[in-house]
Order: sequence, then C-alpha cells, then structure tokens
Amino acid sequence: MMQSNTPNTHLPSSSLEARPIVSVRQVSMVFQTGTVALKDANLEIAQGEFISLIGPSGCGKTTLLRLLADLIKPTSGTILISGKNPEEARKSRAYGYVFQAPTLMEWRTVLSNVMLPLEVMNFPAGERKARAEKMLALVGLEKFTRHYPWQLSGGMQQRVSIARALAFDPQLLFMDEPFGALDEITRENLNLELLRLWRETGKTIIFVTHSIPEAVFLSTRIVVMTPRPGKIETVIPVNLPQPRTFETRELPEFFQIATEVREALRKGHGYEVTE
Amino acid sequence: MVVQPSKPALSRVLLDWMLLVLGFGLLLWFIAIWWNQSEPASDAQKLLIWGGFLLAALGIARVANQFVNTTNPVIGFTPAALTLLVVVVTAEALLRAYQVPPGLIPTPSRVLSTFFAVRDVLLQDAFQTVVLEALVGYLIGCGLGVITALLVSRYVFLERGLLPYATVFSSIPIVALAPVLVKMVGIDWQSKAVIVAITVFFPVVVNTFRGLTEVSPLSLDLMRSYAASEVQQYRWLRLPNALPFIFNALKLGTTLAMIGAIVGEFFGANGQGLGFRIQIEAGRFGFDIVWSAIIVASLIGIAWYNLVAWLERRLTGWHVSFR
Amino acid sequence: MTRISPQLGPMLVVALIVLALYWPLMYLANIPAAQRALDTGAALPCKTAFECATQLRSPVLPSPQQLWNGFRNLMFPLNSPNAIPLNAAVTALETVVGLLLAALVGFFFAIGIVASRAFERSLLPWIVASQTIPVIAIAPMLVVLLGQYGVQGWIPKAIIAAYIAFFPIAIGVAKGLKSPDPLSLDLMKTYNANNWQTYLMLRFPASIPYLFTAFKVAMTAALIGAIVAEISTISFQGIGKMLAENSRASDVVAMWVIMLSSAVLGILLVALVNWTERLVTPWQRAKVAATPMPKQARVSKQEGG
Amino acid sequence: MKKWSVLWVLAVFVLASLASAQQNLIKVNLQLKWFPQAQFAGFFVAKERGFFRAQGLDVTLLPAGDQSPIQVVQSGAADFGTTWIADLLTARERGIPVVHLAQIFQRSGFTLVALKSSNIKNLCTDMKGKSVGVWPSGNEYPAVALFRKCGLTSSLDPRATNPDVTAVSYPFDPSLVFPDKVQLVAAMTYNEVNQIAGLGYDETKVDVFKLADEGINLLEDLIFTTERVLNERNFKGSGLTGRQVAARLIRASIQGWNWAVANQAETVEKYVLPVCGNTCKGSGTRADAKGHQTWQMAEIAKLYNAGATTKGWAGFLVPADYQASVRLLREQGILTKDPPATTVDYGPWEAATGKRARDWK
Repeated sequence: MMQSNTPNTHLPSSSLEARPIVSVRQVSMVFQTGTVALKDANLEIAQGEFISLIGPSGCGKTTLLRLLADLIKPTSGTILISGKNPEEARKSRAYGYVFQAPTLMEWRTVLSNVMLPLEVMNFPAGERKARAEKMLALVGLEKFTRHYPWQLSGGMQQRVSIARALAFDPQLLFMDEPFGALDEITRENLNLELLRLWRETGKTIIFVTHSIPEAVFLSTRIVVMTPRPGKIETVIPVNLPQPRTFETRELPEFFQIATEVREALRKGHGYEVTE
Repeated sequence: MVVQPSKPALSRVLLDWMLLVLGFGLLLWFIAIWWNQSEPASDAQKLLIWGGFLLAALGIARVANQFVNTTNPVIGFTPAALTLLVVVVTAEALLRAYQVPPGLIPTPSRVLSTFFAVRDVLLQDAFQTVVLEALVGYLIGCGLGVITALLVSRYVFLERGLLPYATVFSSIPIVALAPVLVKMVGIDWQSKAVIVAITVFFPVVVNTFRGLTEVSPLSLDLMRSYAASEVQQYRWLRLPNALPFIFNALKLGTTLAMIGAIVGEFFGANGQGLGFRIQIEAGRFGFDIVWSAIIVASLIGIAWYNLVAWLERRLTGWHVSFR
Repeated sequence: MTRISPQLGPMLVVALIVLALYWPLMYLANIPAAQRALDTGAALPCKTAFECATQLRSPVLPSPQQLWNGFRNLMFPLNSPNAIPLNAAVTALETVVGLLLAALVGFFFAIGIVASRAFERSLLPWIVASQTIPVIAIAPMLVVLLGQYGVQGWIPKAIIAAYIAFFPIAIGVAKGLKSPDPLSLDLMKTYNANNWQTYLMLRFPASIPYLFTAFKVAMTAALIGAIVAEISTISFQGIGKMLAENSRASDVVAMWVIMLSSAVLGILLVALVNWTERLVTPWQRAKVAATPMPKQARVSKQEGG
Repeated sequence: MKKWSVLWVLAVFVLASLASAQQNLIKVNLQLKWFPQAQFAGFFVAKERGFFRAQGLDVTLLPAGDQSPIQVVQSGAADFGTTWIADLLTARERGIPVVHLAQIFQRSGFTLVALKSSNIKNLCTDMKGKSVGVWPSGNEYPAVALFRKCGLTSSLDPRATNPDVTAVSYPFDPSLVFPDKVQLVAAMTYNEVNQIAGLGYDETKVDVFKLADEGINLLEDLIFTTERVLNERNFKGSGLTGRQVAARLIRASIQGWNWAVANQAETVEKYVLPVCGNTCKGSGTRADAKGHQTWQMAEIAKLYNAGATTKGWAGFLVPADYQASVRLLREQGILTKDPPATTVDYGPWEAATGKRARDWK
C-alpha cells in the first residue's frame, strides 16, 4: 500500500545541500510470486546529479527505476519526485524514460518517432518539428530524420530513443541499461555523448547498468545494489574531474573507485552462489 | 574487384526464345488448320499439341529467368502473361482437337466472343453483386469487426467472454448460413450483403485483436511514461501496430466477400447478379456465359485485392514485409 | 484445465445473455410473419400471433422447442441416409481428403516459389488469381468432366475442397520454408550440405509451425469447398446435399439445424488439426509451456487503466 | 421375441440379396428430375411392385435438387434420367449427346399464377414491367419461351440490358417471393398451385395461366439417356446392349405408370408416402403429406392420361408434338438450328411396346 506523502516530513541528514529531486524512503517491493525484489531502499537524489544504479541481475535496479517511473507500485514505502508522488509526477510528464531496447515505432520515421511524445502531450503542432529536429541534432542524427528505424544501426536507434526522451524537456531522465546491447566502441562513444548532453541540458539522470567502468565513468554517485533480497548496499561518490574524456579512464582514481565498487558488490555476496 | 555474375550468352537466350516461339507456333498452326473442322483430330496431331505445349512451357521456364531481377512491375509480369497465354492457347487447341462439346467446356475463343456479346448485362450483374452485395457487406463487416476488436481488446471481460466464440465462429463454413439468411432477410441484395458482412467479420475481429494486443511491453511502458491516456495509447500505438494485421484480414476478406455474394445468390436472386447468371446459365449448359461471368468476377476480385494491397503499401510501407 | 477457467465464467455469461435475448428477438421476428399467415387464412394449430410465433413452419427465427425437435428428427437414426451424422461423416471425409490433397499441391507450389524465382514470376500471380474464381461456378463443369473418366461420388468434392484449400497452405508453407534465419542457412553451408539436405533438415522442420497455422485456415476453407461442391454438383450424400434439399423443401428449421451442425463439424475439424499438431510437434508444446504467451501487454494495460 | 424378429428380418434380407445376386440383376441408376413425390409415382410402383426386377433390372431411383439430370447422366453417375424437352434440346445443341427415349407426360403442367387483384388478365399485354418468379436449372425455359413469344425481353436473357420483365430466381418455394416480390410466379399444376393455395390464395383469389393454353406446350417429363449408354455393346458386363436395357427400363416404367394411374390411392399410400421425405408435404400447403400427394397424383394422372396414352400408346413421343416443341423453341430463338435426327430414338420404345412409330396416326 502507498503511504500518504507528507512533504514537510523531516529529511534525513545528507551531504546534499540542494532539495532532493528524487527521494526514496523505506521502499520495498514484493512480487505476487513472493520474490522480494527490493527491500527497504532509501535514496535521495539532487537536481543535476548523474546517478548510476549498479548490481548483478535480480538486485532490483530495474525494479527501482520502474517504481520511480510509476510503471509499478511499491508494496510499501514512499517515493517523491520533485515533491510529488510518482503517479502525479508521471501525469505531469516529469521524466523521460530510455529502455534497454530502442522501442521505436517501426511505422514512424526517425523524426516522427521523436515527435511522438510531443503529439501525445499536445504540444503545438508548429513547435513539434523544430524541437524534434533540435534533439536529433543534439544526438548527431540530423541527417537521418527521414529514415525508418530499421534503416539505422542499433547505436543510432538508441540515440533516437534518447532524443525522444529529451524531446519534451523533462527534468529527469531514467535510463535502463540503454547501451547494454551495443558493442564496446559504440558504447564508449555514446557514453561521451551522453555526458555532453547531460552537461549541456543540466538534466538529472538515473542510469541503470551492470558495467562497473561505465558507472564510474558517467556518474557523480554510484548506487551499488545486491540481490536476494534486492537492496541498496552502499552509495559511492565519484569525484572525478569534469568534463570527462577518454583520458579519464586512465586516471588512477578511476581504478580506485572501480575497485571500491567491485568490493561493495562482493560484500553483498552478489556474485557468490547462495542457497 | 567484384565479379559480376556473367550474363547468359546471347545464343542461349536466343535458343530459349526459339523454344517458346516454336511451341506457340505449333499450337497456333493447329488451331488455324482446325478452325472450321468438326471432327476430332488424329492421334498424331494430338501428340503434336502436347509437344507444342511442352516446348512452350519449357521455353517459359527458361525465358522467365531473364525477368527474375527486374523491378519494373510490367516487365516483371511478362512470364506470368506468357504462362496464361500458353495455357489458353493449349486449351483452345486441345478442345478443338478432341472436339469437346461447348456444353461441357467452351473453347477460350468462344468464351471471349460471348464475353463481348454479353458484356453489358454482365456489367450490370457485376454492379449488383460487387457494389451492392459484396462491397456494402464488406464495409459493414470490416467496420463492425474493427469496432468489436477494439472493444474486446479494451475490456478483459469481453475478451474472455466473446473472443473464444469469435475464434470458434471463424471456423464455421459460412455457406451454411446462406440459405437461412436469404430466407430471413429476403431475396434482394440486402440478404447477400448480410452474408458477406458475417463472412468477413470474424477474420477481421480475430486479426485486429491480435494486432491490438501483440504490442511490445516496452512500447506500452513508454506510452505510460508519457502519461498517455487510453485513447492516445490506441491512437499512437495499438492501432498503428494493428494495421498490418488488419490489412491481412482485409485482403482475405476481398475474396471471401466475392464468394459470399455469389454463393448467396444461388439461394435466391432478383433477376440480376453474377451468381444468378452463373446458376441460370450452368443449368442451361451455357458455359461460355458462365466463364464470361467468371472472368468478370475474377478481374474484379483481382482488382479489389490489389486495391487493398496498394492501400496497405501506402499505409504500412514501414512493415517488415515490404523491406 | 486451470488454463481455461478464467474464460469459462465470462463465456457462460455471454452465452446466457445471448440466450436471454433470443426469446424476445424470436418473438419480434416471428410475430409479424405469424400475423400474416393468420390473415391469409393459413391453417395453423394456434389462434393468436403470439402463440403462433413459436409454431410457424417457416419461422424467421426458429423457437428453441422447434430447434430441439429438429435436432431430434435429424440426428437419428445415426446411419440413416437422411440424418445428419452419416452425411456429416461424408462431408468430413471429403474435407479431410481434400485437405491432404491440398497439402500435397500446396507443398509443391511452396517449394517452387521458394526454390525458383522464375517459377514464382510465372505462376504466383495465377495462384493468387485462382482464389478469386468462385469455385461454385467451375464445380459443375469439373464434376461432369471427372465423371467422364469414372471419377464420381465424393472424390470430385474432395478435389474441389482441395482447390480452395491449397492456397493458404502454399502461402503458409512458402513463408515457413523461408523462415530459417540466414545464420542457420550459413551453418548448413559450412557443412557443405546440398539443397536437398537443407530442405530436409532445416527448411521443412522450420515450416511445420507455419504448416499447421495454414492447416487451420485451410481446414475451414476445405469444409466450405466440400459443402459448396455438394450444393452445386451431383451429390447424394453430405451436409451440402442436405442443405440444398431442405432449402428446396423450404424446411427452415432443418436448415437451422444443419447450419448449426456444420458449425460443430467445422469446430471439430479444426480441433482435429490442433490435436494433430500437438501430437506431431511435441517440442512446440514444451516451448509454449516454458514461455507463456507474451501477456505482459495485457498486464501493463490493466495497471494503466 | 423382438431380438428374433430382427434376426429374421436380417436373414430374409440376406437371402433376398443372395437371390437377387443369383438372378444377376443389372444395376441401373435412373435420375429423377426432383425429390421423390407423386410426380414419379410410376417409377416407384415399377420398383416396388417388381416390374423392374421382372425385366432383370435393379433400378436405383436418384432424387435431384439443383443439378440438371442431364449433367448427372452425362457425368455417368446415372444411366438414364427424366427431364423436360426444352432442357434436352438445348443440351443437345450445346453438343451434349442426349437422346430422347420415351415421353411420359403428354401435356405441359407449367403455369404462371397471379393474384386476381393484380389485374393481369392477358399475359402478353400485361406482363411488361412485372416481376416473374422462375426456377433456375433449366426449369425456366417455358417462361423464357412465353416472354419471347410475347415479344418481351427478360433478365434471363444475357443480351438484354434493360429487360421488359424481371425474372426472379428463387429456390423453388413460391412463398419466398409470392406475392411480395413478384406479381407472377411459376407453378406446376400438380404441386405449387396447391402450395400457393396454402399461402392463403386459393382458386378464388388467383388466376392460373396454363402455358399450354398460351401456345407454349413444351413437353415435360420424359426418359432420356446419352448416346454412349445407348450404343453400349455390353451394358455393365450384363451381356445386354444399351438399347436392350433401355427397352426393358421403358417397358417396366410404362407398366408402373399404368398401374399407378389406375390405382392412385394405393400408389400414394404404399409407394409414394414411404419414399417421399421432407418435400412430400409441399411446403406451405394446408394439407398434410398424404392429402398433398393424393391431390398431386390426380393432377399427374391428367398429364399422363392425355394424347398418345389415351390411345394406348403410353410413352410415345407424338412426332407432331415433338415438331411443335422444336418449332416453338426455334421461333423463340432458344434453339438456333433443328436438332439432329438422332435426338429422338424410337427403337427402345418400339422394342418395349411392340408397336412401330411409323404406324401412329
């Protein structure tokens, strides 16, 4: 059951100065099959952060994202997005969502795929095309507006879906392993582009991955999650200099933080066989 | 360097066409000498006809390879046109050689000349059968089918309570309905329209429902993340997704509609219609007129099918099947 | 068994609603007819139009009582040449033989279409066109023609059934034969498999699910073909013959009974295909059990509502 | 005991079939023009009273619905058939080698029925612009001949774009179209006239126009076969020629017909009612099956007991009647040329009756 939200509840002390854009308190999710997908999760995310959720399969990272997006409802606990409950947030179109797969509508061209949310949200007709074209330029696909999705590579399709998520200018971006199916080279390029986008737009991004280097490279903070039951093991800040470049991956701090993450994952027995 | 597939030698190409021309020549020559004969041909001549047919068929099989890679639809149709021509000419020659009575099978030339003689009446018949009966019934049946599928996909109760029946009903031989419906609705065109509507209804419901529900779950999540209303969800996701499925049913429906209308007329017609004409003339051994009516029905059927297929390409050009 | 239970309730409710609507509808349809019959002085065993509505000889909609009596009259004795069971069996035989014949022809065309572009170019347009020819028009000719060569009785009907059933099979099997992914075809190439082996080991097995899907459509088509053939040609047995006969005799109740029986026959024949499919392709069953149908679509929608 | 009686019946049946096998009966299929009813009483009598068997024939009487009996005989599913003369002659003109063997009915029973209130007094002058209900499958020729004779085009003519008369085809039951859809409806004197009466329109309310009175006396029920059967040297391995079998069939049939017409009540009771099924009642008639068939038998007798039959020449096709039918069909353009002489073969009838056609006066 959802608990009633009281905006003036005392916030637990944290290192964050800004008012949190996302706040997760004591959230648990138990599926009908009895699986405990998420247990007592607590998390505060500030405006402009890039948060990665990392962990092995079954640790509840996608569940957490889907809970934030109001695609499912929590069994217990409270979630606030910009002070609203997730359903209100969804209805006020507070976030964009990028799925594991591009999820493009095969009957629409690249341009009209990006225009889809604008049509759904009744943006003025004149504005839609301009916005969509701008977003496509942002992801470097301005030359492919008239193509159909199947004419693009997987990486390009995923860029279209990012452009689509940005099209209506939400403050929050939820990304669920968006680059999971791509090859390493494409993935690194897209990582850079994503960071550029993040800097240029000032969005808050919550990013699900199970790649440690990717998480370290992208994030301002890494939320390490462990399975059975799914829970937040620890939150590791990433204080690598901005803007990050290819060279960032060569820094000793990069490896240090990566090791920290790996150890946190191991601590939660994430990779050990448990009976 | 890319090796181009070598073009067949010119002499080979010529040989293939020679075969074809020789086969046609044999058949046409026989038809010419037997045009006014009323005696069966000799065994040697019959053998010659079969030989001509085989030569022409072999010729087509080889010539067709030259048309395989063309994108021009008219040129690409050449092998099919040649096939039809060979079959028609062979039929003409064989029917003349064996002197098959026109009361059993009329020769193609006889059918064609009859066709021109009776074309006006056949066009009137076609109007009654195609426009009033098949088309009206088709539009009603398809329209109701899509609406039903929308409702069924929206309400789980309807899906569970109605859809199993629709699936079951689509395996019912619709012809069995025809006499009952003609009795119920009367012998005018309306009864045939009802038969056609029922015939096309069930495939449309079943197909459209599949199209509306076989949507990727991620796309549904996406629509939800946009807080899209249910109407928007249908408008932007489910209906476009269902279009290829709907068009499959619509294409299937064109032939079902023609057959439904014609069969319906067998159980009573008000003096017009292709089914009426076929029934009357078949009873009189007027098979030249029966075949003329068949030609009209087929031409309309093909045109109708292609019209729907054209619409499909226009509206669902994005679909896998057109890549 | 638990799998059908969620449907059972709603199906029963719908059936009950239809039944409940049937009575008023029947009266609505029949009372004017009954009134007319009474006005013209027809001798009926009833006095008011309301009373007569359930007893008309040619009702617009037959009353349940009439239907029940019709069923009793037409079902027994089981082996009577005028009862439904024997005639339905004859029609079923024609249909099944027609389907097998259609499978043979369909496979031939499918292989031709897949194996040779020249074949496809020369014949496919006419295969499609053949379906627009109303089979009912050529049936009488075909039957007389076949009769010349001693082919009589149920065989011509099976051939006519095959004529309209081969098309969905040809198209479906062609799709199936083309369905193996390029990688599997490349794999066969690495084994240096010849064409025949590729068909036998890869393309045919891959086409089986498509074949059965096509069979379900084709079975209904074949049944329609058999009935149409019986109606429009010389026939002394079969559902179509009963239909024609009772249509000529204007026995409306009998026509309803035959129509409903042919519906049951159609359902049974399609069920036969389903059953054969389960028997022939056990791996499909296992797959279906392992991965339940993608019903997430439905789940998400309910949440969204 | 019931059990035993069943066994007895079985035993008798087996013995009977053995006996028939010993007799080497020749299996013959005779295609009737319609469903079993008194219209074919003579054939039922010949079968059940053993007239066929006495001729060494085991005759199966096949019922018919839509299909033309000519198609059935031509396809070989039946050896002989009964049909109408217009059918036979048009089929012959289209190259189907059918041969007329014996003429059962000597008069036409085809009529058109109109409500008195519709004010149709003279067919030729009043029919224009009207709808006429006819049966398909070759049963429309008498009506076509009438339309042509009156100089009217009809929708049955595939060359008439704006027909004077709309011919409505329907599945034989007049109640489907009369009197709502058509002003005139085809009816046989022996069947549909009573069905129309059953609709509430008896003789006081309708006019019955007999086409014979309008000069359209096209002969109806006759026995025919194909040249192939007739010229068979060894009919189904029986050792008899096709002609001999035809002669035996005609002999037994005439015998059956004479008996039936002489013993109408018994014929209906014993030989018609047991074989006629659903169609027996004549849909819509006021009478029950027995009443309808008794009435039909009487009407049929009138068509049989006319012309040549009254002179003791039952089954004889009177050359003058035949010529009149041919002339009529030629005049109306239904036939384009005279049928060949082989269309009528008196041989089997002469062999069956011992009379000679040329002796007819």
